[in-house]
Amino acid sequence: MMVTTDRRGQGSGSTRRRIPSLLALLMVLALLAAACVGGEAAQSTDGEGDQAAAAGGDEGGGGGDVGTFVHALGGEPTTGVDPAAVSAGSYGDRVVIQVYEFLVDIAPDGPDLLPMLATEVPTQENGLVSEDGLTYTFPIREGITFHDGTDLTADDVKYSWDRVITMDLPEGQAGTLTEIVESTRVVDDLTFEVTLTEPAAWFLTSVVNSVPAAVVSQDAVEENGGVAAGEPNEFMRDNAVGTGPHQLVSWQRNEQMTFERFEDYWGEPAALDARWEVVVDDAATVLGLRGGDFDLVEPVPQFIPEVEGDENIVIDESGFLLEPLHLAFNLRIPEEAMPEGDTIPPDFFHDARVRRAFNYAFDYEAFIQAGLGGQGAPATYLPPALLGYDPDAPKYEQDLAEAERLFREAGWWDEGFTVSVLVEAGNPTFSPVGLILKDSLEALNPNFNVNVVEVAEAQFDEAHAQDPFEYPMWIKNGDPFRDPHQLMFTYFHPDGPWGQTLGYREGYEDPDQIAELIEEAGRSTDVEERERLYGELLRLLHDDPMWIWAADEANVQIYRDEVQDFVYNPLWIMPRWRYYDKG
Amino acid sequence: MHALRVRLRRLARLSRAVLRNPSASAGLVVIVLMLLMAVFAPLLVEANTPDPYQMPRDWAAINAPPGTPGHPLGTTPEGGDVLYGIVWGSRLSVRLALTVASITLAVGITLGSLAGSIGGRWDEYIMRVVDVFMSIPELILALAIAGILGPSFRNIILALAVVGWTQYARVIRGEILKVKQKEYVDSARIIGETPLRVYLRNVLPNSLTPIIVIATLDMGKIVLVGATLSFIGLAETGLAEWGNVVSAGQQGVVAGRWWVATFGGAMVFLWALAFNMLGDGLRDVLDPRVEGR
Amino acid sequence: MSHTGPTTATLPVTEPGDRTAPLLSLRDLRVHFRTERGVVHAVDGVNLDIADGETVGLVGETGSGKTVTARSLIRLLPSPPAIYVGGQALFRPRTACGQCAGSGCAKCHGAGYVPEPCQVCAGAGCEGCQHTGRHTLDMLKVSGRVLRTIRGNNIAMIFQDPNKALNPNLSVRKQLAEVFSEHRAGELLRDAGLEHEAGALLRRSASGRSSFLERRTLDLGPLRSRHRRLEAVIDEHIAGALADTHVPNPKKIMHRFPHELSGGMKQRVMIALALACGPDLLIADEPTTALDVTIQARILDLIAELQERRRVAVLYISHDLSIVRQISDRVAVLYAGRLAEVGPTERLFEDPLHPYTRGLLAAIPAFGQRRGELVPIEGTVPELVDPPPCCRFHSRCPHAAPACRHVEPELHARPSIQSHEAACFLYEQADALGVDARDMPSMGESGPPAPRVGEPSADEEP
Amino acid sequence: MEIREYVVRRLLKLPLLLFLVSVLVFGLSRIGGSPIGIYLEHDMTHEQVVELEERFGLDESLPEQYVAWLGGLFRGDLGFSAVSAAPVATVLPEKLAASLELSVLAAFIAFGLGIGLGTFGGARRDRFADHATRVIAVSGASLPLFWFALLVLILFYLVLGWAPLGRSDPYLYGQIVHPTGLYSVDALLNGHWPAFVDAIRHLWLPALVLGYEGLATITRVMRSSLVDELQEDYVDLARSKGLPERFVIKRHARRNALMPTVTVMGVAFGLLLQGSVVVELIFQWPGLGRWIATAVLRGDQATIMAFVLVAAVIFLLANLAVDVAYAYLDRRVVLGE
Repeated sequence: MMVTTDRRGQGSGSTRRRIPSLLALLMVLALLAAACVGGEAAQSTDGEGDQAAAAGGDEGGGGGDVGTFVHALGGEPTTGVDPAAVSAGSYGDRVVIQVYEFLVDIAPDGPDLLPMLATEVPTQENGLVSEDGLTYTFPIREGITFHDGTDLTADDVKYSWDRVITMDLPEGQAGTLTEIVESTRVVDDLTFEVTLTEPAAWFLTSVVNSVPAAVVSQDAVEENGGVAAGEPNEFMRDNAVGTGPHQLVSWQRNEQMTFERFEDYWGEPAALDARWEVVVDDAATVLGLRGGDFDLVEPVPQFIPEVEGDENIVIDESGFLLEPLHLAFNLRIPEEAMPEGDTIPPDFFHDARVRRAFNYAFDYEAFIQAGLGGQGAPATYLPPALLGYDPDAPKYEQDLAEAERLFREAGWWDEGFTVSVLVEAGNPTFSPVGLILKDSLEALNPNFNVNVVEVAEAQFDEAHAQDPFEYPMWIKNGDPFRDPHQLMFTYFHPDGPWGQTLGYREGYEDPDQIAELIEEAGRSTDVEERERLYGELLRLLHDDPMWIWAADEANVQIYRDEVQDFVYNPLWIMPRWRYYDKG
Repeated sequence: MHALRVRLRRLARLSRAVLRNPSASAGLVVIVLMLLMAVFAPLLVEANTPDPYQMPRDWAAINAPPGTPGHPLGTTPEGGDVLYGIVWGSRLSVRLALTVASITLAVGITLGSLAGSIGGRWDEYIMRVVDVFMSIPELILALAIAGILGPSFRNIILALAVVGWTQYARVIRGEILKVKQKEYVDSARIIGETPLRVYLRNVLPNSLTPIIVIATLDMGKIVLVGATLSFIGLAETGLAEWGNVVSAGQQGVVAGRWWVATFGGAMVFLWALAFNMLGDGLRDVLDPRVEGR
Repeated sequence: MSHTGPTTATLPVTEPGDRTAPLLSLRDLRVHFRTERGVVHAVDGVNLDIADGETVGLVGETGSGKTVTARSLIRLLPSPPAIYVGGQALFRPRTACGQCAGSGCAKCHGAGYVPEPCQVCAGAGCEGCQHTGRHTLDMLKVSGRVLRTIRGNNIAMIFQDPNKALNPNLSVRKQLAEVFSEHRAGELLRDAGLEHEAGALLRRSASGRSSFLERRTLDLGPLRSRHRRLEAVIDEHIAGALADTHVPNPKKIMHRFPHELSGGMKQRVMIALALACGPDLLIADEPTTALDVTIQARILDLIAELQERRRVAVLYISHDLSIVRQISDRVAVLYAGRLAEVGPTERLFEDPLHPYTRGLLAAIPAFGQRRGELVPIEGTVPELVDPPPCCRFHSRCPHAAPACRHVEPELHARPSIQSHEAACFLYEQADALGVDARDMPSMGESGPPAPRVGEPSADEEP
Repeated sequence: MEIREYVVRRLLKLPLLLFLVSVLVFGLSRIGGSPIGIYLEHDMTHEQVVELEERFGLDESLPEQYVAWLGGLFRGDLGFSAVSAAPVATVLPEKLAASLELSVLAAFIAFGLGIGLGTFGGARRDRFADHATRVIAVSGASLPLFWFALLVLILFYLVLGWAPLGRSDPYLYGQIVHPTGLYSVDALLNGHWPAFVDAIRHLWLPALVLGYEGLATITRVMRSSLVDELQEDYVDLARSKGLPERFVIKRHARRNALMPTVTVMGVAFGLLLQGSVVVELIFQWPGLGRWIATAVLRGDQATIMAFVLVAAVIFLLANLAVDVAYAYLDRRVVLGE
């Protein structure tokens, strides 16, 4: 019926003809208004969701019970749980890492790698990485079974990778593989080999351990729709057949997903079953945590004061987010599109002294207090969790005298300037950055004016996507890269994506040196070597800054004290239940 | 000339009546105080530079409670001085109310008059538009407009202006249709005055009574709705505007920091209350028939 | 000034146990209104008697206090602002005749009603009943409960404008049913043969007390049939009442809503409503003014007829002398809250005493009278805010004398006819009032002969 | 009979109005930034952007875009809500249910209590009770809802701790199945007592706050019109019948005084609709209002459009209901224009 009305709706342009169908729509909406369809409408999307609802309904909740680890999150995998289909940063990622596994794993502490489905982490020392750093060989662990009971072989691995590459879904992250993988090969039942297009030190961390590289059961997929280019797989969207310590048993849309311990897990099996509670409401989250219904909740900074002092709740602020919280300088401001009122020349930020002066003027302490509620630390040019992070690397802190000196040197002190910075409105973290910069500079010298241009996220993203970018500065946080190379290349390489858009070449005192270092660090497979190179870069980027890296934002984890041996590595996409137990 | 004198005398009589009405005069007093505060804001609290409509931020004293030296009414999470926001907020409220009211009045009266006096097809069209606007609750429409235009005080003013004119159009039209019936207009016609003169001399003046009342009540409502919008977060951060002050204090309330929200909102309440009382008083004086509503 | 004097003066002397005492006697009734301009003396010392079955016309200009007088009888005035300052409104209800049980016989002169004996002295006469032997109630003092049993039952009222007075949103049936339920619940149950088997629900419903839910349960539950019977009986009563007022096929009309009826029909409905419980006194407050002339006549006839048949006393309020003349036995002329003149209709019209009455009569066009001869009364009704003691008419009176400006004249019987009284110094003795004879007004050639001085009047104070 | 005609005529007027509303809404979405703004990323290639624009039909002419959008509506496709990262059509029902639960109770408070208070005050004109009700009435018109809500929150949540935030205790919420989406109702259907108690505990305060504005309006009108009605002759007639005062008021005065009140119920309903935005925001109620607030802040046009449409539909239907109710109440009403 809908379809027919719809045809009529589109077919004829005439108003009169459209009205009846419009009425139909109204009736539909009116019915919604009666709200008697609440439940179904939300669940009708998936076949067994309904049974799940029935099942999950009665034994659902069970908050108090010791056998289950209850994790409250603000949403659910809207794009499904298929490693080939989930989009970056979506909740799908978070399910994948619990139920699927990868060839290599990231250790709970620090960035070093552990073998997972592979028995060894390939390095040049153990000869699993070819001299030219292009070929990686993975010896597959024996006797691993999928949730559907079939055994894991190299074929499954190849199948999984190829599957993602063939399907190449726009919403998915196939790019992660395609951009670097030349070819995949099954050497024998228990040996899998990958050839790269170019040497990449970050391959293991950022590709092999990335969501699209998760290993799925070939048989399961073949039995349920197989692989078709550009076609999402219905079955895989709603079900997960991996080798992980937990398996997805029921999914009640908008309410909860329940996971059971996988008995035949090859390694040490998980201590607890797990339940994913969808709680959109911050207050409800806090209440649930207090009431002991949740063991772990997503960090909601503005509620930290609410749970502070509650003896049953542990607030872990040790970790830091991977997203770099930055105020970026634009070195390629299109002259014609200079924001009204701005008096700066387009090449304003070409002068490193100006950028440094800005960095010295900014009040970092104020930001950490006002913007992050104290949950943060002064930043270097790498997030603490990443390889190459050096706590002793130079950090900026407010130094007005130095700022003044630099501004005088650069010749702006007497003349003064007006410059605007684009920021997302109403964002409790971003807008303070702008305001603090404004206040710091304007307090420093009355001739300095900073316009904080606040726009809604949509408008921000729109402006942000323009090339060239039409504002001298903006405030945002970057993507959570798990290997320093991607971060360095994307954000600071003079010819990287940002380098090009923002014209870093005109800004760096020695762009080639920086380019050289970043590429070398990206190529090298020797960890020490890379750390050294990145240390070098940290110094260079500090002295020749392209950002004000406002602060490293603490990654706060809030959990009940029943939770034992809680560990969390920000390089994982989210806490992994396999590690936790409850008393 | 004589007509004018009559008008003036009538005006004088009315104003006396208004002053005699307790609620009206009470409202008037508050309004006058508010206006004084707006006018003399710089004397009360020193203007912030460069932008006087931004609360001066004291990053060293964020979320300071009332009574903190230098911040008698405390500060916002950005360290913005609440007292400043309240005093200078009165200016923005006056600006908001006046701008929106004048725009809506102009548009409303024009369209309403057109619809009423020309009638026929145009009447039909205009009233349809009015219906459409009236079929969406005011705040929601304003919210949507402001939201789509993006967060800024200017857009709030714009949104309210777009939303608010319909009631005037309606009233004017109704009044005109009513007045049209009255025979003295006909007689005027018979004397051979042009419709325009008739309109200007007879129709418009007679339609003004309800308009005045509504406009007064509106002055209060505009600020109320405007404040609500900026409370929801559609004004620039740190803007010295009452609703925005409350908005800044909202998160704090849950964490026990009651003051920011409380002081900001009290001003909005006072403002709206004052105009409502004045409006009701006016209504009772101008046409006692319509009580309530 | 003294209130007691005139009171006894106007009281027809009644020996103990006299059952012919008037149905209603107003004793120096004073009703004032508190306004921001001051206290308005709307009714200021009215004395008036109404006997059983008698029709008294109460005439006067607008604002003379007619309506206030009438409404104060059943305390319908909103208070505040109204204040019942003083005086009494003594009402002596009747009961159904023991002989004929209401059907009318010789004993009760066919009225079907006899005076209800005093509950204290059983007719012997006591203080309580002011030695009338009749059950006596002061309507200004009785409790709300008693008041309600009187209202609509013993004293009913017809309002000026049926369009306003009937509730536009209730069917005629509902509005009539209320009266019966309120006063005749028992009767209804009896007629429905339910007086014994009726449970609380039915009783409440019979007396119009049942709530929405109760009604539903009655409609559905096991009591359904009985309830139907009850309803049927109520319909009967209503139909009867309507039929009495000549409403064509009442069974249909009763389900109509007021706006579906013509003005005349509405007024008939209202009359039916008023007479539903066979009241002893019917207050008709200008019942015809809102109707157009053709219908007026019919309504008047109707009232007259019913009055004849039911032997109900009527207090007929109007500013229209001609109507009053044709309908009432006695006429009382009210001016500015005080009675100017009281007397038998014909006498009063033939030979009006009070200058005001004369003015009134001169002001109405009579047949065969040419326009030129119509004499309007000069001036207007005086302000009633805190009036000084004086004849309220003096400002407009052709005969006004100094005394009129300082002393209030009391009602005084015309020597010749006891029952014809006027409040005017023209007919009083100077010394009786203690004013200088020269201050007394004197008749010009026009007007009646001056009273013979020195002749003792029967109603002089002892 | 006539009333049915009237309803039908009104219903026929509805579609045209809604068509115009849809045009308005669509127009709105095109005055602001690009509808795809929220999906753009800084590192998107030009091709990707173009591809997005095509997917959203931005390359077509406005009328075509409108038709396409309208067609989508009939298919039940209200667009993709960026703020909840899901199709609007899937999110809408639950949000709607949450808001409905809240506003229905609020409506009961506003209308029921309002009529009660108005009658109470009007019947005791110029006595203390009357002045009290008038205070409520006047304050309601001027009280900034967002402020009032916060004050109430401070009192009941911070000081007294009587009222929890949010809509439910998630554990209890998880205990029951949700056929209707109305938590309290579902709790009853499940026969799950604790859940029901929990639902009410969360419900009462926001509902009260949300209802207050409407309550004030209704009270005010009810009072004044009852005062007017009590001046009417038919009230005196009723009294002259010997009816007890409470019946005079219940059966005669109040019923007629209801009519003007009913006419403002439409307005009051509008107040509920728009009030829900603020109240849900402050009491963290996961309903439409909170949804739209976030959507507006992030410039999520699909959500905004959907919400405005839904609001309009509800509001129009409510007003229709009100008019019909009026027609039923007032016997004299000459139905039609």
